[in-house]
Amino acid sequence: MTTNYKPNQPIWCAGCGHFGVQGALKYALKTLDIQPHETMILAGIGCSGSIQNNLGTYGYHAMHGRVLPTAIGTALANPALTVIASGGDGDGYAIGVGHFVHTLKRNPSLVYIVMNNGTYGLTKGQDSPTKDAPDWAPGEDALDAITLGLSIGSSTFLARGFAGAPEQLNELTIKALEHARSGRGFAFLEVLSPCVTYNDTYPLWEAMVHDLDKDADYDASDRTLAFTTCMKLKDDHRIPTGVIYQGDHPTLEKALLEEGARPIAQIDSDISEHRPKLDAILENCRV
Amino acid sequence: MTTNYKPNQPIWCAGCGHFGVQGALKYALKTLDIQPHETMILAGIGCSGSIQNNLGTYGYHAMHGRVLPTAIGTALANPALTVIASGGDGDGYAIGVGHFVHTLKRNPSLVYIVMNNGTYGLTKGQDSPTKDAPDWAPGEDALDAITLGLSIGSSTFLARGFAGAPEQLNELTIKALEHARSGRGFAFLEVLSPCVTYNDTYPLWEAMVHDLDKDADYDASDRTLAFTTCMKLKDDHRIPTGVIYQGDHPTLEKALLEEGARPIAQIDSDISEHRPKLDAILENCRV
Amino acid sequence: MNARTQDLSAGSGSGSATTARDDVTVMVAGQGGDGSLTVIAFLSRALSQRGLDLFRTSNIASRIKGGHAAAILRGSAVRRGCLGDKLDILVAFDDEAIEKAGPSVADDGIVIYDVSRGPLPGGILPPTARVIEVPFGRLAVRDLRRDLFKNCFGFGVLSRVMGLTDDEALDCLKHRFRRLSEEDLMPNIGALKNGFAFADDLDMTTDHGLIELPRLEKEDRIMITGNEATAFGFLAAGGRFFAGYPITPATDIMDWLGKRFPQFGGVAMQAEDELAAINMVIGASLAGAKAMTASSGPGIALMQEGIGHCGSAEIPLVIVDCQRAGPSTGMPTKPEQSDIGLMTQGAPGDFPRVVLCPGTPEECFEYGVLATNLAQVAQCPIYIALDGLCQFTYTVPAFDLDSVEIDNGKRLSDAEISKLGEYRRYAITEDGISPWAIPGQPEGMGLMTGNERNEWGQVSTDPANRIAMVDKRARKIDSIRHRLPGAYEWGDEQAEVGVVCVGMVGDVLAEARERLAEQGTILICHRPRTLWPLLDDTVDFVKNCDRVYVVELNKSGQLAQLLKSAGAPAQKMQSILKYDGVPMSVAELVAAILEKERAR
Amino acid sequence: MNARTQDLSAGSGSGSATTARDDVTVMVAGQGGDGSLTVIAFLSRALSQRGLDLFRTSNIASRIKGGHAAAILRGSAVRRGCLGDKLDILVAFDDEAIEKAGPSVADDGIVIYDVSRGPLPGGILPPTARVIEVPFGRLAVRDLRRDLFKNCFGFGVLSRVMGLTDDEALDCLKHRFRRLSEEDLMPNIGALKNGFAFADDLDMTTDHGLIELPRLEKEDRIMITGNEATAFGFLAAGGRFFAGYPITPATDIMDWLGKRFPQFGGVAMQAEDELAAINMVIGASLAGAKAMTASSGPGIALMQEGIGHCGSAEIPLVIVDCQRAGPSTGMPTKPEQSDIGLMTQGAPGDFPRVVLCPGTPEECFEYGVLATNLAQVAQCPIYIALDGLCQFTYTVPAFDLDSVEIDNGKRLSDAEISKLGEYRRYAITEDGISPWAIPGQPEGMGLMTGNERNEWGQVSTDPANRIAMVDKRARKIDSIRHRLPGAYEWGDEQAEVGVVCVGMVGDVLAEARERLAEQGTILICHRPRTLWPLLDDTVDFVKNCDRVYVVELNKSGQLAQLLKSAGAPAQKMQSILKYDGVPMSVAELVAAILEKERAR
Ligand SMILES: Cc1ncc(C[n+]2csc(CCOP(=O)(O)OP(=O)(O)O)c2C)c(N)n1
Ligand SMILES: Cc1ncc(C[n+]2csc(CCOP(=O)(O)OP(=O)(O)O)c2C)c(N)n1
Ligand code: SF4
Ligand code: SF4
Ligand SMILES: [Mg+2]
Ligand SMILES: [Mg+2]
Repeated sequence: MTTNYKPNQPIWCAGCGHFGVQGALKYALKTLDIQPHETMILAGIGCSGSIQNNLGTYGYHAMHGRVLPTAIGTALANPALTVIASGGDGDGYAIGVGHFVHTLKRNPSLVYIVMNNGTYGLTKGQDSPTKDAPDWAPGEDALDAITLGLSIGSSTFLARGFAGAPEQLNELTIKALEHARSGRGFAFLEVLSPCVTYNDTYPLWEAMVHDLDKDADYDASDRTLAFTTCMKLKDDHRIPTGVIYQGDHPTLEKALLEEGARPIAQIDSDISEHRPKLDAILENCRV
Repeated sequence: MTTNYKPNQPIWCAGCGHFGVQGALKYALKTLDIQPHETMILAGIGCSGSIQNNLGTYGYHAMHGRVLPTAIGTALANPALTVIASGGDGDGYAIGVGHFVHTLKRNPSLVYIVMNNGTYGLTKGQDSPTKDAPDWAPGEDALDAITLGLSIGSSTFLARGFAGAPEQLNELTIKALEHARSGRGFAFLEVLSPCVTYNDTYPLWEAMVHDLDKDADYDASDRTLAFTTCMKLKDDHRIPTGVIYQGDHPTLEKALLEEGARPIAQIDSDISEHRPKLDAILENCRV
Repeated sequence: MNARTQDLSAGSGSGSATTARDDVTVMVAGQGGDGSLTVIAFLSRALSQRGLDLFRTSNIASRIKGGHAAAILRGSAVRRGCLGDKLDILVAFDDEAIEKAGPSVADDGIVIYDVSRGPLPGGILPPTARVIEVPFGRLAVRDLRRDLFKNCFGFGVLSRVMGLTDDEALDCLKHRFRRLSEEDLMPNIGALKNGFAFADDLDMTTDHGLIELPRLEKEDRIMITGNEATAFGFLAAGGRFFAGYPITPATDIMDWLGKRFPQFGGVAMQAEDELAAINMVIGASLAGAKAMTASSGPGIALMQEGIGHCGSAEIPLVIVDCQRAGPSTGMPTKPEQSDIGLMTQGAPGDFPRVVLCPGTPEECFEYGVLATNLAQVAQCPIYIALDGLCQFTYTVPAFDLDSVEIDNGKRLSDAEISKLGEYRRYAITEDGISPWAIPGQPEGMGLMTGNERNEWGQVSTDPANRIAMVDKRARKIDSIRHRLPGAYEWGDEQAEVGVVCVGMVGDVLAEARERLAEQGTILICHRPRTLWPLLDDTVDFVKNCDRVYVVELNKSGQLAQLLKSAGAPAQKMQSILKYDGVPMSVAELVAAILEKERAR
Repeated sequence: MNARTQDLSAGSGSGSATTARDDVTVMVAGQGGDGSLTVIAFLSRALSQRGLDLFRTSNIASRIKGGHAAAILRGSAVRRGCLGDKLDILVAFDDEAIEKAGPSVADDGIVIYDVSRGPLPGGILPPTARVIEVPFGRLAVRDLRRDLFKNCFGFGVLSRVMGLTDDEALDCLKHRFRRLSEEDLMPNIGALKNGFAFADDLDMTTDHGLIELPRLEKEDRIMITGNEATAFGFLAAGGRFFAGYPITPATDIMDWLGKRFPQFGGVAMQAEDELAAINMVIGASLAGAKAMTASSGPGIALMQEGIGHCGSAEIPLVIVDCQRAGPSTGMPTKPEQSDIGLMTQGAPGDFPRVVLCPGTPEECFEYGVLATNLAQVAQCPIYIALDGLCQFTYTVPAFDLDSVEIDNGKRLSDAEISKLGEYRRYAITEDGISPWAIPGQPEGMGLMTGNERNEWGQVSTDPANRIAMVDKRARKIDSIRHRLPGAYEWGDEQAEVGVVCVGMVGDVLAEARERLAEQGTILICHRPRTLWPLLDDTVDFVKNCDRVYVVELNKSGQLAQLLKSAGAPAQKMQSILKYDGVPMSVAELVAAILEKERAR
């Protein structure tokens, strides 16, 4: 029996929302019985970007803002893995937002959890793109990643949870994992995860969240309804939570990988099977 | 009388949609009587990224994908200028899409014209993000920059034209310029501008465009309606054109610049007026 | 009172007698909220008022909040830009502080320990150190209802230990809290006085402290970090646009400018990433504003395309690199000098650039001004290379604002343009610099591009034009070479042994040289202040010495490589390297040089 | 027929007599659609069948479509990796071709000019050149209804000029059009035959061409570009993941792999930008796939953060830099060697990296394999530095696939992991290389990060750990040093004069050396094939020569700087630089060396 690293103790401030995200992830991995060695957690850089150290799985600390392309590379190299990308709102919506758009567009079957706290926790509290009327340009509206997700035609799973609502968050994390693991595509879960030190939004968000899962009239498979609902709630100063949209669209790995093929991550040292193909390439170069 | 560079002859293939964009821009600048020396055209890199050489204005060739932050810098440094950013769909929606999101969010008063041809013309025809079912991942949906724009709460002007409909394009270009020049914010104009060499979509787009400006029931000030309409048209394999959304939101320059102040681009060599303020800063450092 | 002084009148010889000191290093350490930084701030005021020169640094652990925080202050009669080898005084708010800092306490050091959270850990402090145990926390809560006041309480004890008068101590509080209301100030003063009383009980009266500090003539001084001084220089030179993205340890610059720009009409933007930041700066600069960005390793890497582009498109640009321990995210809070290769060689292709490398806050200010001017003059990227000095706080003579001269280079006025007859943005000139109009100026229309282009700015691949343009751009560096700061050189001109270093190592070397001289090892020291182009004085220095030690804070000897690539003879040079994230100490440097000398 | 041959039986001496040639440079030039590249492809087949070695390059102007396109082919009995000094034959489809290429025609050159679009421009060609005027276009339209067929027509004339048999010429068409139907092939053959007939009229029969080429033994050869050969090496070594973003001249690699990967199960991704590309590659690589990216200047600049990160996080990575003329966008279609500083010094901090620098397609293939292996073995970034050679086409001996050995380094099997007892991703080992498990392997869980970390991958700023980790990573380079390709050296070992160059300059130098030897200037030549770490053989080479010329395609002498920084004595070296975007010619290099020698 080979032993591995001892999962770290979280380094977060007491009360940080990120604890909630970690709790939900732990719960979901356990509930779905996903083995640590089959799980790859990738995280960006930020306070949020240390979650990958705490769960005993494979963990990778990506460059700031680049967790999604990295996760795509990993998922394509080994589609048997449960790939979970994670990070902060600075990481995902500021420096990383271009990759976010393109990942929604590509629809690879992996999970992406953004811990949204409206601030750059690790660098000591600068305003992030989800901060309304930020210091540096008081006119700016907060970025709403869910409506952004709705605007991308290939998006298939858009959900929002709240660190202050752990049961719902557990459920949403499970649903996100199921979506990705069943090969339906990119499961995006934003968690309202307050930074108690630099932007304590617990009471504010507590009052604003509106759980769409509890709304019987709501149909999460209707993209237009989803958009309209988000806009209406925004006007009412409410924040929608729950599974806001779920649908189907071809996935990246279906387009690029042959079903059932050996993952390219598992190097075959025996190249003899490829030799005839290499010979043919060489032949084609002869003059 | 000092003479300046002789505007270049376009280097585009005969029939390229970009001629249409240039024609409309020339027309609009003339119609609105905007002087060449007050006009700064910035362009990305691509076939599209040579338009700035052809109109006799100030012109700048930005790095690939970076035309928007550059244009923001220019606009803040000198709000008296008419700042026109432009570029291709590769430039704006692939490498540059993160800046696009944040520029929509910031709402600076400048114009952005994207020449969308579904391909990377200059690098010889690779599929771009607006190509449906691209070679490299046949499952992917084309990016729709207008719906993306609708999802950003601070967006104020979203329009689409077609190089094959020059009159409409003239009008839209004028409207975009007016929006930005009147200080209402970021005027985004996407032009369907076919690449006759690598992706000749003239007939396809000719058949698909649907001019919302001609639709009396359509209300471009209603963001939700705009989104719903775009989705419906998409389902019908139509592409909406016209002013798809126009609204109001605080602008970046209002947040950051003092109204009527001397532009920081105009360096004041006489620093004596600042001396007392500098002295005060020094004083504050004394121990 | 359950305090206990251990060895207070025993210890290393002199008993409780007062020791005269003109150089003292004090650390205050505890959890994040304990107020260590505040105590050090009080002390800074006191020592500065005594006319001592100060050097201050803080050590904030990676834990996000709480976690261990320490601040260290050195006060000395002679100006020192680094810490002493050992801690003369340690104020420890908890056992962790003892565990971490205990080994650094001097044999004759004094430790003031807050026993409120637990007993003093044994076996860590040097046995000869004096320990004063005080339950600051408990007493602050008991007497003043809030743990918070323990910093004032602690400072009361500390000021007595250091032989400060009560008035001096009080002045520190009042200065620090000058914006507090009388009401809010009172409990703090109460805590201070409780500290005095506690010290009285230990028989540490004002004229009977453990340490006696001198009173020196005080010149007009300020206290400032390298980051602040650099930003100040930029502002003074007319800098009006900054765009950046948060990153340790560069964020201070954005903050500093963000606070001060509004009254100057300037704009500090927090961009969505470093790519946006550099391009916003480019956009502002090509429109005519004096513009700067600042970042650290990962961010500077992302800016490389933009920096090379400015070199090509001839756009003025100031970039501050607050170097930290790499590679990659590395150790973000630890200093290093390991972006020398990146700054001097990064970005594709050949283009003119300058890398200035200050070693003191005065130089930071001066080069902040110079870089802003040079960028305008040479229309190319100018780096300012900072290291740990960006976060260290120093007392230095107040900057001379009268000495600031502004140079706008070949910026054309409207009148000048209309007299030109013909305006070409990239006109080929003897000095390589093209007169320049900004957008908005009538008759100044031109094209700017990072592609190779003709004089009008029109893209061209013509070979002859290419050669002319590359040569033109290269000539710019020759045209400004005489304005680039030469090395700072000191020590004995007759010395066989030369030492070269840059940035924050300079002050360490200064002190090491003195100590080595006392021991009979004579050095001549050389600190280049322009890294690119490396100036002849540095190459000549190496040539003229018998042997040269190149001291730097990185693994691969990047500075030594730079010297060699400029032609300094390799066989004369040996590297002394440190790359553990901890600034080099004087003792370490002395030992390293002696070891090399002995090994000959 | 309104054709006219001018000077056909006059000109430089030998009249219409057949000249024997074992080295010939032919250019075909015209507008984009004229088929110049096709004619050159026909000719490539013919000359290759004759056993000549080939070198081919094309010149596509910046105009987007149409615009001027030229292809040049050199065939020679001795292998040459560059063009001849002058054009022996020019086939010109329009006057622009004459204007552009005319000055390069040899004094005894032959020009075949299509008069269909206008008369031959005067005063450009050397007066002694022979001109054959043929209205290809007009005749093709008249006889075959399509202008398109003029390339076959032209080739008919050209093959007679070059003394090829009709069967040889026919074989070229058939080989090139082997995938065409008989029906589609016919008109092409018709056009060819019309060309023959036209030549007959000019009395150029098969055994009476103007040039006579040898028939040589033909070894097993392929025709390939540097880009293709590099991609092929990567594929053969088990490379299975590529992500990139279009950029000239690197896009070929993505295309080549994109076409061939599917049958190997590999994935070639077109990313949204270079940041995504490098991070996709990183993601695939850390998951276990052998992965590569390729780009050019601006893209390589954007990848710097990722490259440094791999150096820190110990992730295998192969990066191909297809260097082009910088700085910035520069001249995208023109070759240069000006990213040497960037590759060897770019990215913040110190980390292990390797820069391989091939000079031939065989080396491209070999280093494609080697880089893939070394990346696995050393778990760090490995660059392959290409220059113009990436787009040149060469005949070379067919690659020896049997020689390809795959090295997976310290990748652990499941069984090995379970025997470990304890798995630490960054275990400190003597050779600096940690055995490695990939995600998915039971009991192999570990943490990977670009922050400094302990052996388990847990973030740490402990100074002792830091030193151990930096040293560990640095040791990797020592562990693989013996596997890095040494320089390729040739010439006279007794020579006083040494010449150093890299990449595409190698073949130019080879030929220049021969010519100089004939004139009595004896050289020893040295082409380093590992730029980082620069190996001792190169430093020793400089030391052992009396004087050394460092020849490179950039302005600032980046290679010379690299040599100096590695310890090569500066005073022995002089630079010969070219940076106009045009490859150096043999004549230029000969002249430059002679000039330096004379100036002594
Ligand atoms: C390229 C780069 N730029 C900047 C940084 C500095 N940095 C570290 S974390 C961070 C942002 C953290 O904010 P967020 O992603 O919201 O995470 P949080 O700490 O709030 O959980 C930044 C800007 C970096 N590491 N790399
Ligand atoms: C950083 C960087 N990457 C890649 C390139 C190469 N490049 C030049 S133009 C271009 C894309 C052009 O496509 P688009 O923006 O759609 O413009 P179009 O030519 O279609 O008008 C690319 C990828 C570059 N110049 N810089
Ligand atoms: S600083 Fe904020 S985000 Fe970071 S750990 Fe503390 S509470 Fe959480
Ligand atoms: S290649 Fe396409 S985009 Fe470029 S100029 Fe030609 S038609 Fe236009
Ligand atoms: Mg955050
Ligand atoms: Mg395009």
